[in-house]
Amino acid sequence: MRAVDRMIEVEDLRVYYKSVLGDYKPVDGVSFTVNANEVFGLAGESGCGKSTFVEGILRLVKPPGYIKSGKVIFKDQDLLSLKDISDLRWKEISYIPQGSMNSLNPVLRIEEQMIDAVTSHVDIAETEAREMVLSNLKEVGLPIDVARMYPHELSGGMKQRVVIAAATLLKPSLVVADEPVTALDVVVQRSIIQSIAELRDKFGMTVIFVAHDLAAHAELVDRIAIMYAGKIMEIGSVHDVFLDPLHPYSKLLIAAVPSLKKKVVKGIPGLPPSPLNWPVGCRFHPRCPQAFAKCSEELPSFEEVETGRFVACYLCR
Amino acid sequence: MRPLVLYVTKRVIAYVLTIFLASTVCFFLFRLIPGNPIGAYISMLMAQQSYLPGAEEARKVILEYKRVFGLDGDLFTQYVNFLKEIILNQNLGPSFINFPKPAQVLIAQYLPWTIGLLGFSAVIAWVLGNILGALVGWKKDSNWGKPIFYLALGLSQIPFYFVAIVLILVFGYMLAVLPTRGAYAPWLVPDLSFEFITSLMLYALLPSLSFVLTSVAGWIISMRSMIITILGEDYLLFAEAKGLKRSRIFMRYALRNALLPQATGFAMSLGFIFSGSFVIENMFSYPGIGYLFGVAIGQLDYNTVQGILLISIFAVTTANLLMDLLYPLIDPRIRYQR
Amino acid sequence: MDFGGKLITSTLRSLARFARGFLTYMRLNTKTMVGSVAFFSLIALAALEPSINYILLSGHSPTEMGLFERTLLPSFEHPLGTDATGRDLLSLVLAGLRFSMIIAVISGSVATLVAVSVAFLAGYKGGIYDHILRSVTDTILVIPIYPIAAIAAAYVRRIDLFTMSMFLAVLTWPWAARTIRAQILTLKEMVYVDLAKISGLSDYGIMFREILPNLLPFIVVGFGNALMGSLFIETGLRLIGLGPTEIMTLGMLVNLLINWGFLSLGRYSPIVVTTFLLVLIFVSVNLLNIGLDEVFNPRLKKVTGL
Amino acid sequence: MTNVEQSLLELENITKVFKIGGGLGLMGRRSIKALKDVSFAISGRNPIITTLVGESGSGKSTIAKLVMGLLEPTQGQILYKGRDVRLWLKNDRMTYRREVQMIFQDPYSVYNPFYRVERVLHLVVRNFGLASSSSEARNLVAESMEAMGLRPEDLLGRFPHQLSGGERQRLMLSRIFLMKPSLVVADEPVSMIDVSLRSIFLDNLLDLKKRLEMSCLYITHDLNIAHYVGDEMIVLCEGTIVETGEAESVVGDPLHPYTRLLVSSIPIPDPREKWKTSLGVEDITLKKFEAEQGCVFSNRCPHRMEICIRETPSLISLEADRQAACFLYGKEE
Repeated sequence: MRAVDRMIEVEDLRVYYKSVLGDYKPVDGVSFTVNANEVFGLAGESGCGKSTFVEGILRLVKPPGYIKSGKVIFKDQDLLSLKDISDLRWKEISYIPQGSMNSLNPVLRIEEQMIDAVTSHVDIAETEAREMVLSNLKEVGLPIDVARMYPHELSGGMKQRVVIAAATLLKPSLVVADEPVTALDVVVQRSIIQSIAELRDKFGMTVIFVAHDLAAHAELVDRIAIMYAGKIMEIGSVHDVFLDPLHPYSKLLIAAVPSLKKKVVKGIPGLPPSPLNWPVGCRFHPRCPQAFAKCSEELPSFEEVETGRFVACYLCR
Repeated sequence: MRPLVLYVTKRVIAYVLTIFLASTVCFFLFRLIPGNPIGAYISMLMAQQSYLPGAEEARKVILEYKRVFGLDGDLFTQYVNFLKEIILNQNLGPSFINFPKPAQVLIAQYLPWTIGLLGFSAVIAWVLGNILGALVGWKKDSNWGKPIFYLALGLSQIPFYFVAIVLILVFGYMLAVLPTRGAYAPWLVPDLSFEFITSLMLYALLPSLSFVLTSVAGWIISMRSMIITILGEDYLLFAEAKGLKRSRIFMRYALRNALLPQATGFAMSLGFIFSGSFVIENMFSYPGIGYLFGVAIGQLDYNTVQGILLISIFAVTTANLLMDLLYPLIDPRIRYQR
Repeated sequence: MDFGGKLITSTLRSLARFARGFLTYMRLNTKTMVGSVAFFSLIALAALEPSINYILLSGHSPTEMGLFERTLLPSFEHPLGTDATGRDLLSLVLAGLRFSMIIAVISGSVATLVAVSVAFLAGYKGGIYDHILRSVTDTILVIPIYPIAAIAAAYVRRIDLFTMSMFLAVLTWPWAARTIRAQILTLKEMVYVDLAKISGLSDYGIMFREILPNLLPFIVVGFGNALMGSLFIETGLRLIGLGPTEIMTLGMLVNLLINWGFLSLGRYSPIVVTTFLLVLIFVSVNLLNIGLDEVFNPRLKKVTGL
Repeated sequence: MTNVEQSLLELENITKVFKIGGGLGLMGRRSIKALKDVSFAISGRNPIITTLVGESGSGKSTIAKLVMGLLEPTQGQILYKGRDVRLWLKNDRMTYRREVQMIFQDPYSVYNPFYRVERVLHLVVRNFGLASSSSEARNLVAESMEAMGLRPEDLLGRFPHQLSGGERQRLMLSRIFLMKPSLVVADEPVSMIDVSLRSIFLDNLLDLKKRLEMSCLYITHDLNIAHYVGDEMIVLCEGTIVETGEAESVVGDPLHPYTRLLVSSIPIPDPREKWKTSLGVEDITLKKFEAEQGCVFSNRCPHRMEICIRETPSLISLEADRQAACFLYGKEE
């Protein structure tokens, strides 16, 4: 394995939400590394903390949320301790938000919003910035006259592509995409997945792709992390995790995804736990068919059982 | 530009319809009030001239007055002449107060005072209120934000004339530093001299302040909640993620979206000016149409009263129409409906 | 299914449930807490006024003239002194508060009743009802309410408490109707209304069982707006001397005090107390409304994080 | 009209036009054709699940509302057991409501926040007189919950916001279990539930179909679920039916180009079978199909022919009761 340079390293990140009933802990100690020029998938069901995690590393957490602890090393700087990272934003790290349907300012033309991003980071003339915007729109497969349009004139799929175009304007090295395909039709979804793949192949960017649809991960990502109840259960290459999942939750989750090939699909009994008080020990033990005494007493540590494969479960020591 | 043309025609139709409906309501309102204002006026006339013309002359005089005041014929013909008079030659009929001067001329003399006093303070209140409201909303948890909000919260719903009472009490009597009656020093002759202008300002200070204070508070509250709702919108989060400067996000993303409803709100508040002028001008005996209205009611001069009503309706609906027509310029969603 | 019985029990049950909800919500939000405590204490004061005055004036009515020395300065027996016609000003203020509150509450509730029925008709039934309501409200909103009230007050000399309230209710119901209609339009589109329809509930059942309970907080807000609206007009007219003289409301009292020259005499306390009471009514109702809106209005809920 | 072959539900040339915008109704009323001349039937012989598949905006939810009588068709009529729904609702409203039920998409807004969750069941018991006494009603409610794998002691007395999405949807199934309808319209019931809990809901639905001899019109945009649950499948594109047939064969060997595009775009949860080809810009066109005439898919279809733009293809039946609306299959007779 050649020495792959690391793009971003997350160490024991915790993002909590204050509330009258006590602290909600959606992200409760997450660590992993994303290598350069790869699409890193973060999978998990709703309520597992994926979106809060993204807001954490991008420092977009709004009160009553706060970053409890942890480090995010990006180009050997800790993003969380930097005083202000707005100059890094968009030049180095860009973000495709979850609600991209209404991430565009309804009263500004598309080009005005994109030029905004350019001129506030790079001091070039507006005309030159417009050139950049127009060429970028072409690269993402959008016609030029979209630039003069207002957001309400575009369909959902087109708005998503405009957001992707905006995110890649300044050719950042890392793009964080939070559920970019959730609310889209299957055909548009496929084109969005393909244009994200192009970011890696054509522009050599690194992408963190967050989605709950495992099939979308299978089509796109190189390495995948399965997240549950605020912690990472398993990390590995997409082939290893899909074909030979180690963690019981990964096994059940992959089995639960319907597909044209499988006639029988089995769900996971029980209910996802509440972030107000996570279960003691391994957080999946109440729903895990292979759980035994130790699972409910002590939280399994996150170990590298094989090169590049991490898992937090006593069964796979 | 077809959708825009549709939007304009729809608004103009609504405009004409509303004016027509409102003036009809006014017209019938006067006719249905118990007690006959003409009769009262004539008996007042007779009392003043203290002579008792025979029944014949009195009847002729009444008939003549009825014709002059457009009260002859049945209700419907009166209504038709009423409309004809207004639309064709903008004549609102003679006023009682200083007969035979037509009501519209009389009103025209007093109107500039109201426009000057309340029109001007409404604009100040809108601008000041929105700026303050936006800042309070934007810096939600700052230490100066909260007190301003709670002060505005209290003030916003209090009727302006309470504030007027307090102002009169404090500045007019306790400190006795500001005049509380009239529009300018009585010994001054209205001309463009510096002295007259300052006296004008001084006299207008208390009335406009009582109006400005309450409406500024109202605008602060509405703008603040607009800004706070927008703070939760996704495009704000996206703008922040783009690393734009805080000031730019505030100006082009938050303020721009928040101003739209506030603009329509301003047109609606214009209607309030004519209501407000009635009380304020009578409390400060400031010679605007509100004051004229008070006098006209006292003297049962019902042409002037009706005239003032019609003019204020006309002014309010026109303001609303202008605001509706201006709206597409600031909100592209109307202009570019696909 | 006797419709009447069902209707009453279901409204009572929703009212009881709403009262319980209201009490819990009252504590949650400081604005509703302060607002409702202040408002209910004013109501209590107004209700107790007859007995208080009975004791103070040993049986005489507060508006009876010549009971005491004329224009006495504030003293222990007459905390606010007496007026030019020998009436104790404190009892006058209390009586004024009672009349103002009675007019405001009556016209407020009548306006709200009219507003709710019209809003249900226009909001839920929609179609031409909605157009009619909208054109009526647009017209009323354009006509400056004040002058209309002034004209009526000027030309109609003798008017009793009840007709005065009815008159004010006619002017202020659109203010309440607007908020309630907007809320009905949103509630009507809720999925649970469709669920009720396919569960066999009739239109009336849906209106009273599904929509009304969620509408109650907004009816209170509508009532608050109508109450403030009528008090706003009534006091405004009285301040400039219009309106029936025999009903002594706070507005009229302030006008009398100013005409009697209390200001130039430097006797500020009665005017200050009366104005304070009037302001208190408005501030308490306003706080109650804004608090309720924050608690129940889904749009604001996201922001206030409740 | 006792026709043995009578269909349970039949839509005849249904067209639905929505008017949007325009305040006073005088001017500016733009209209959108949600459904264009849609006809299909669900046979009454034995209970089957017919799936209605289409992208968002294809009009599938409109069909659900039309069948339930929540909307009126602009043209055409809907027959339930041979009788127009409007007549059912006018004369025997309660019987129609009893026999035709619906499961809504959004579990978070289908419960009235003012009431406890079990009211949804008690409402039905009361309105349709399913129980003679309140104690019997309570048993019925508890029994229906258990039938759907829910524990009454966890749910009774709770308010909607205290339940998860999955629990709320399964409570809707208990409601169906109570009423024992002959037709259920399910409008994307699992689209807002987590993958792991979906199959539990779907298995319950299949179990209900057997136990209650109940047919179902299942509406979804997710072909995987349609294939997993459905016996018959109808593919809808921009308000028009483009293909129908057995679920297995429609997905296995799609005839209409639109169905082919849909099937080929489904992401497969297996990294070894990634998409080979990439989509052209044509496939994700910008404009909606607005023309009166012509095939609805013509602006995106790779095999577009001149005729496709001029004429509207009608639904022609091909082999083994499969139908497709496309000129590729030549002009029959």
